[in-house]
Amino acid sequence: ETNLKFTLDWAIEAPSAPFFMALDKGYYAANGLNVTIDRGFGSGDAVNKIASGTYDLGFGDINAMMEFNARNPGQKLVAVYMVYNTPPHSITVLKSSSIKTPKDLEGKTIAAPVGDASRRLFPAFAEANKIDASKVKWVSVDGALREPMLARGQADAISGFTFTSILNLRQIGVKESDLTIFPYSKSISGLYGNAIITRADYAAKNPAVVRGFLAAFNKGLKDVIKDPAAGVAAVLRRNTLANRELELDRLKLTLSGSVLTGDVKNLGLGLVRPDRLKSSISVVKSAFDLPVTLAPTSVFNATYLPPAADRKVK
Amino acid sequence: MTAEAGTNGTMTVSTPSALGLTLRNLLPPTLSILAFFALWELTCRVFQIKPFILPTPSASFAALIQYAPAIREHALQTLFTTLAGFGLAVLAGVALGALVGLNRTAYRALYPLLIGFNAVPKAALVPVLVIWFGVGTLPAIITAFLISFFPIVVNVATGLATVEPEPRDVLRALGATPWEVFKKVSLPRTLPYFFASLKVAVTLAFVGSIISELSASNRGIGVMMNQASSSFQVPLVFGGVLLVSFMGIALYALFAGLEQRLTGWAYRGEHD
Amino acid sequence: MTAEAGTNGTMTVSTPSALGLTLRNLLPPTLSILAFFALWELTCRVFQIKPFILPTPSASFAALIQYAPAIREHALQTLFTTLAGFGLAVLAGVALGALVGLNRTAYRALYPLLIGFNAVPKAALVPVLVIWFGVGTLPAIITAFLISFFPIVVNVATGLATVEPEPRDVLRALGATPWEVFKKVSLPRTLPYFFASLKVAVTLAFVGSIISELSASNRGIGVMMNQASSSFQVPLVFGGVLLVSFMGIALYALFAGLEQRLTGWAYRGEHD
Amino acid sequence: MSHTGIDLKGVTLRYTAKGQVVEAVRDVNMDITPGEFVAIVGPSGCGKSTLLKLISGLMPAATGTATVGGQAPRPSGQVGLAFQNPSLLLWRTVLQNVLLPLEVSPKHKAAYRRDPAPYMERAKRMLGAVGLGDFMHKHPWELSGGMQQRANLVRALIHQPEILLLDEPFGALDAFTREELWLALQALWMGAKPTVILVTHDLREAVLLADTVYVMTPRPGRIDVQRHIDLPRPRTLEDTFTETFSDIVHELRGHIGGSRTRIRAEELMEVAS
Amino acid sequence: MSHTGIDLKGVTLRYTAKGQVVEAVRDVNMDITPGEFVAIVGPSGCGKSTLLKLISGLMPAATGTATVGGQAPRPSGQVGLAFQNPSLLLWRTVLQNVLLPLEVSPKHKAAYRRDPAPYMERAKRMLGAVGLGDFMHKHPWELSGGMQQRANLVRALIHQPEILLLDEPFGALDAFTREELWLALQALWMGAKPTVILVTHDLREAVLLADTVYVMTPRPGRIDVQRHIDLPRPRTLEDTFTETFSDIVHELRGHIGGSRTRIRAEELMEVAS
Ligand SMILES: Nc1ncnc2c1ncn2[C@@H]1O[C@H](COP(=O)(O)OP(=O)(O)OP(=O)(O)O)[C@@H](O)[C@H]1O
Ligand SMILES: Nc1ncnc2c1ncn2[C@@H]1O[C@H](COP(=O)(O)OP(=O)(O)OP(=O)(O)O)[C@@H](O)[C@H]1O
Ligand SMILES: Cc1ncc(C[n+]2csc(CCO)c2C)c(N)n1
Ligand SMILES: [Mg+2]
Ligand SMILES: [Mg+2]
Repeated sequence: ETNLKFTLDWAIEAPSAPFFMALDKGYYAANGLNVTIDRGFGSGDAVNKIASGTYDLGFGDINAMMEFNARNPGQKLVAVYMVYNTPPHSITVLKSSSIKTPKDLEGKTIAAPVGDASRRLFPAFAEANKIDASKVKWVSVDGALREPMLARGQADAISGFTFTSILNLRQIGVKESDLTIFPYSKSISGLYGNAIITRADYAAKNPAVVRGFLAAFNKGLKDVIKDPAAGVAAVLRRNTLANRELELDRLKLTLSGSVLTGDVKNLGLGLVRPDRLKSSISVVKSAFDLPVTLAPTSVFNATYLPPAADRKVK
Repeated sequence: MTAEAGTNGTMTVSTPSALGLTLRNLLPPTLSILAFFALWELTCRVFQIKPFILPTPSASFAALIQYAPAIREHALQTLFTTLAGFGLAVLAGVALGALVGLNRTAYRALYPLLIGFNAVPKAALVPVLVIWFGVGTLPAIITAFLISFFPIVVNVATGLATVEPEPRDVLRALGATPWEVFKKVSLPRTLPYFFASLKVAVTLAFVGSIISELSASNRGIGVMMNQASSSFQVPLVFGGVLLVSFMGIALYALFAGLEQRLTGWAYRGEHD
Repeated sequence: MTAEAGTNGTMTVSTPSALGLTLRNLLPPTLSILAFFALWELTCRVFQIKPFILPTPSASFAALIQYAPAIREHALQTLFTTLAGFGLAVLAGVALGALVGLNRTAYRALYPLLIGFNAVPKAALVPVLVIWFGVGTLPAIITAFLISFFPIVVNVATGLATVEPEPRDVLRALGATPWEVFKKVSLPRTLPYFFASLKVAVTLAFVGSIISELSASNRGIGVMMNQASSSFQVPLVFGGVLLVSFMGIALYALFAGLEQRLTGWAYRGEHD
Repeated sequence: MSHTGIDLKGVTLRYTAKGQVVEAVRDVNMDITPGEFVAIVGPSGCGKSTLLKLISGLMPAATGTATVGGQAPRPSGQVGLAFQNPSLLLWRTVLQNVLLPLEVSPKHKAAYRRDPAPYMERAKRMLGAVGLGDFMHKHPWELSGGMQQRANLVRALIHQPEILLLDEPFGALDAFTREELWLALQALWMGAKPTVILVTHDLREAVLLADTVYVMTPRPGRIDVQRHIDLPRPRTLEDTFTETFSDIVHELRGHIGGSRTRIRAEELMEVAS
Repeated sequence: MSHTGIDLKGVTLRYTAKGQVVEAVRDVNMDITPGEFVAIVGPSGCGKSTLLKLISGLMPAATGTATVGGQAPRPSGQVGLAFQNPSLLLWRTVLQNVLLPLEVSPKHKAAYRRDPAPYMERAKRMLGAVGLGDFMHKHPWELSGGMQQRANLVRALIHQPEILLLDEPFGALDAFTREELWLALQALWMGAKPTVILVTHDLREAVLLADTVYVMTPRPGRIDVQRHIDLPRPRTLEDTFTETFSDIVHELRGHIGGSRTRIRAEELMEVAS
């Protein structure tokens, strides 16, 4: 039995249900793996911990991973399973505000953690929507402060994952119908979201481990798609403080908005489209002002995926 | 003279009732703590502060009680890492404090380094600790240790360096070893300041455990507060805050008794 | 006797060269700091530690120099909030310490509250402060203040409560007011411990500023470290760490001089 | 010049510590007229220092009444107090210690703050007069025991107090210095006429200087004898060798000898050797 | 019993503080044979206490050589030292203070740790003998000045040291207690024959007790006179009233009087009144 340490991108909430589903159902164990799963503190942090060897595999924003690779030549991380086929990055504002289109963000204040993936990718969003990014003012706050600041009018907008913003705002009493959301996926073509990430050399040395993990995860994900309530139950076993209905809504939103997209229905779960990946790479390069252009093969390696038949969804 | 005392009664013993003494010790803190909570509760109610901004203490206690079983485990974990880190801090703090306090060159060489080290937010070091020691109990213990040893060093060093030479000379003249001089003069003379530093250090040890748990653990009050905060259960976050406070106060009460017994002599000039 | 001294020379003044004195004061810390960096650099190189795990000090300095203009602004912001918070902490700490140190009932009533308050990680309070005071300078100052005043309270209180009654009686017998007794006996007697607490407090004030900046601010070393960390520029993160350390050491050096002048008498028993 | 008499009626003084009460002084009566020079003698531990604490306002009477200048004793700048143990402040130089009464005594502090120079001058001359001219800028721990005692004495005198309370002020000094200071103190007293209470173990000192000598019994101290000394002033060292003088000393000696705690010399010797 | 002589040859002692050097003792020669009882007298500040620091190993000689029992002086359990200032430890009761030498002196600590009871008994009896039986469990600050001095004396004797260094051990005691302690000390010395150095300002005390009296000059202290006292032992209080005795005292007085710092009484008086 092989020990495998896995880090999530963020807190133990509904979007991480497939990982726990696979654990509870014994799918990892069936593939000879003894998996431990820890919460994460943002994609950037997860990427760092995987690169440093603290974790073998993890879940995180593929764009953050690309940035890491570009800035640390020789430290190759690679995505092996695309989970959020449609990126959940977004800007959220209150309907009651004067912001009706992305262009209206000029002169306004957006609150977000410094490392928030959506904030870091904002230059790409700005370019796609002809926003003068220099006219947007950012307020750096940590995760727990973001939604309260919007609700209290201390910020005009927030950046973040759609399913995080909507549901966090609901918890502090702001209805979804009072929100306007600008998803990045609407205006930026080719962008991807969170993937399962590992070190290239780890995968090369342990192909069977990575393959086994992905197969188990794939089964877990399909179970969750079939029975989201069971997925939420698996999460709630670890996070006793989470709210069942809210997490169920969060999970459904994640699945419908980011996982079960058109591409997935055509290609199956986990896989990326080479042309989208290529444009993704160039979007990231200009957004982060990266020094090098990454080769698509160094960003995503499809060889560890389960067979296409297993990845098929309706 | 022995006979004298018995016969003409120049010495009498008056023991104040144990109950009276305990009341006098316990009444002021009880009142002040109750007053504090009353004020907090009132502020929240009068200004109708929303719970996600500042919950009432009653709501916080209610949240604590509601999740009591889950919380017990977290609390024990935090208590354990805190005590472990604090224990190490006391050992290392006394040793380093003795070195710095008894040797002026060591003082000059080490103080700037220690100051520099302590100006660094320990939260910035947690990621490094996690890379080296993995997620879990160890980084929390180390963080608690790192954050709490410096106040002990400073006070032990200051205490030792300011011991008057006269009582030390008494011991030295008697052929006492340096260790005996340390034990019988420097140490008792330094105790009031050592205990003062413990009060600071124990609170910092809690802070250390919790900041480490906030970013690198699966158990502990920090984890619970994190979970509660990311699901916007702010009353529970403050419940965690209260829980940590009470554990801090309990530990303080524990060594306040010891302090009174060992350092009472130093407080002879105190007003009542 | 005055004549005597002049004629038979029982008193001679030997001023050690100012240069020699400065060297003796500055050599040990310089050497120890250099040794520390050398060890760090060596460890990184020998074990080939990857820069995103632990960068070398040379890479960290290089990063600092590279971004110097941008960093200056951040550093000044942090220095300002730290000093402001620290200044408030000194005022409040001395006042509260005097209250608690001079009055036993105040001690009993307030100590548990203070202990409880200080066991709470200030990071947990920053969100509340931000919501009340907005993002920016004010929460950082308040956090620096909140985190650093307690060590001052504890040491001032301990110092005052352990002042011997004899010198105080000398003043009282002369008709001195309580304030004069405080100023002329209690205060000087307490100074060594006051300075000890300043060393702890100033480092904590930096920590306070930075944790507040980390969680909500647009300027300051905390923000810079956050930005650097999320763009994977780990050497710059450590550059920030070094910068904070140096600011801490510089502040320490500033009041170390004052300390030596005001509390020298207390260190007469110190070995060299 | 002084109008400050001291009147004690049935005064009892007690210490309480750790729930134990020690009665130091019991039922003491003293009527000291303004400008009187009083000496108190008595065995070690009989409560002499404690009595001075009462008069200087540092300690309340447990029973009885005490008045100083017609009022209840309270700390005031009118008293010059030389503690038995020279309680010099460690953080001040000898000169700064000696200036202390001028900084705080209500009578002087305003003037001192306005123009410290003449006071400074006085302090320096007085320190010079007792042989501490070279040590003004030293700290107390750099002084020998006797030098500390001299500084302590100067501190008690510097502000020209109306009442002088001196607790064994010459105990650590050699015989010559002591005798010279006796005469200096007598001269000072004859000039300014403060009310003086001198606690001493030296009966020659007591008889040479005092108008009245009080002899106390062992703890709890009571007044055993009150002896007026009506030798003419100024008294000289030669006077101490006269028969009248010796007789008084012997008489007082007899009173103390009768009531005092006895050292069990044989026992001490036997155990210690 | 004691084989510990003390030999000082051309000893100079200096204090350095804040870059200033004070010469306390200059070119002192003393040859004290084992079991000799020596008294040192001299004006205040002449370096008597400093000499004791040298001999007890607390302070090095700046020049010259000092030997104690043939070796360079070093702190050892063989010395019983009563400091001029009763340096009792504040955090210990009187009894615990007195037991201190037994806890640390190399000769006793093993035995004491094995079985403290008999030592405890000795300490209690000695405290009782000097009238502190009721105060054993009090802390030092609850004692009067003279009581502290007695405790200090007991602490110097408790471990039966071969060398006794006593710095004005009776200064704060009344005449009777003092005289009884003189006799007790003489008896003790005649029994156990320690080498004793007694620093005192009381010439009667010096002559009554010592085999040799050394008179020192003012700072920097030198040995002015070395006077052997060959009165027969045991000496009694009555002896002090004999003519021979008085003559010796007067002779010594003359030596001190000649060399000492003079108090400028007129000046003190004039300034202080
Ligand atoms: N601070 C104190 N606390 C408790 N008891 C005390 C205190 N000071 C003095 N005493 C007790 O009071 C009694 C009288 O003490 P006091 O100092 O007045 O004696 P004294 O006559 O001055 O003796 P001496 O000649 O030895 O100085 C003693 O029994 C002493 O133990
Ligand atoms: N710790 C010290 N630092 C500096 N100088 C000192 C120190 N102790 C003593 N001296 C100086 O050394 C000289 C001798 O002091 P010492 O205490 O030996 O005198 P002494 O003969 O014992 O006087 P006394 O009879 O007054 O006790 C004095 O001039 C004193 O100022
Ligand atoms: C589900 C989810 N929600 C929010 C964030 C963003 N986020 C909140 S705090 C933080 C930075 C911590 O260093 C980041 C990136 C995420 N990554 N995943
Ligand atoms: Mg007394
Ligand atoms: Mg002396």
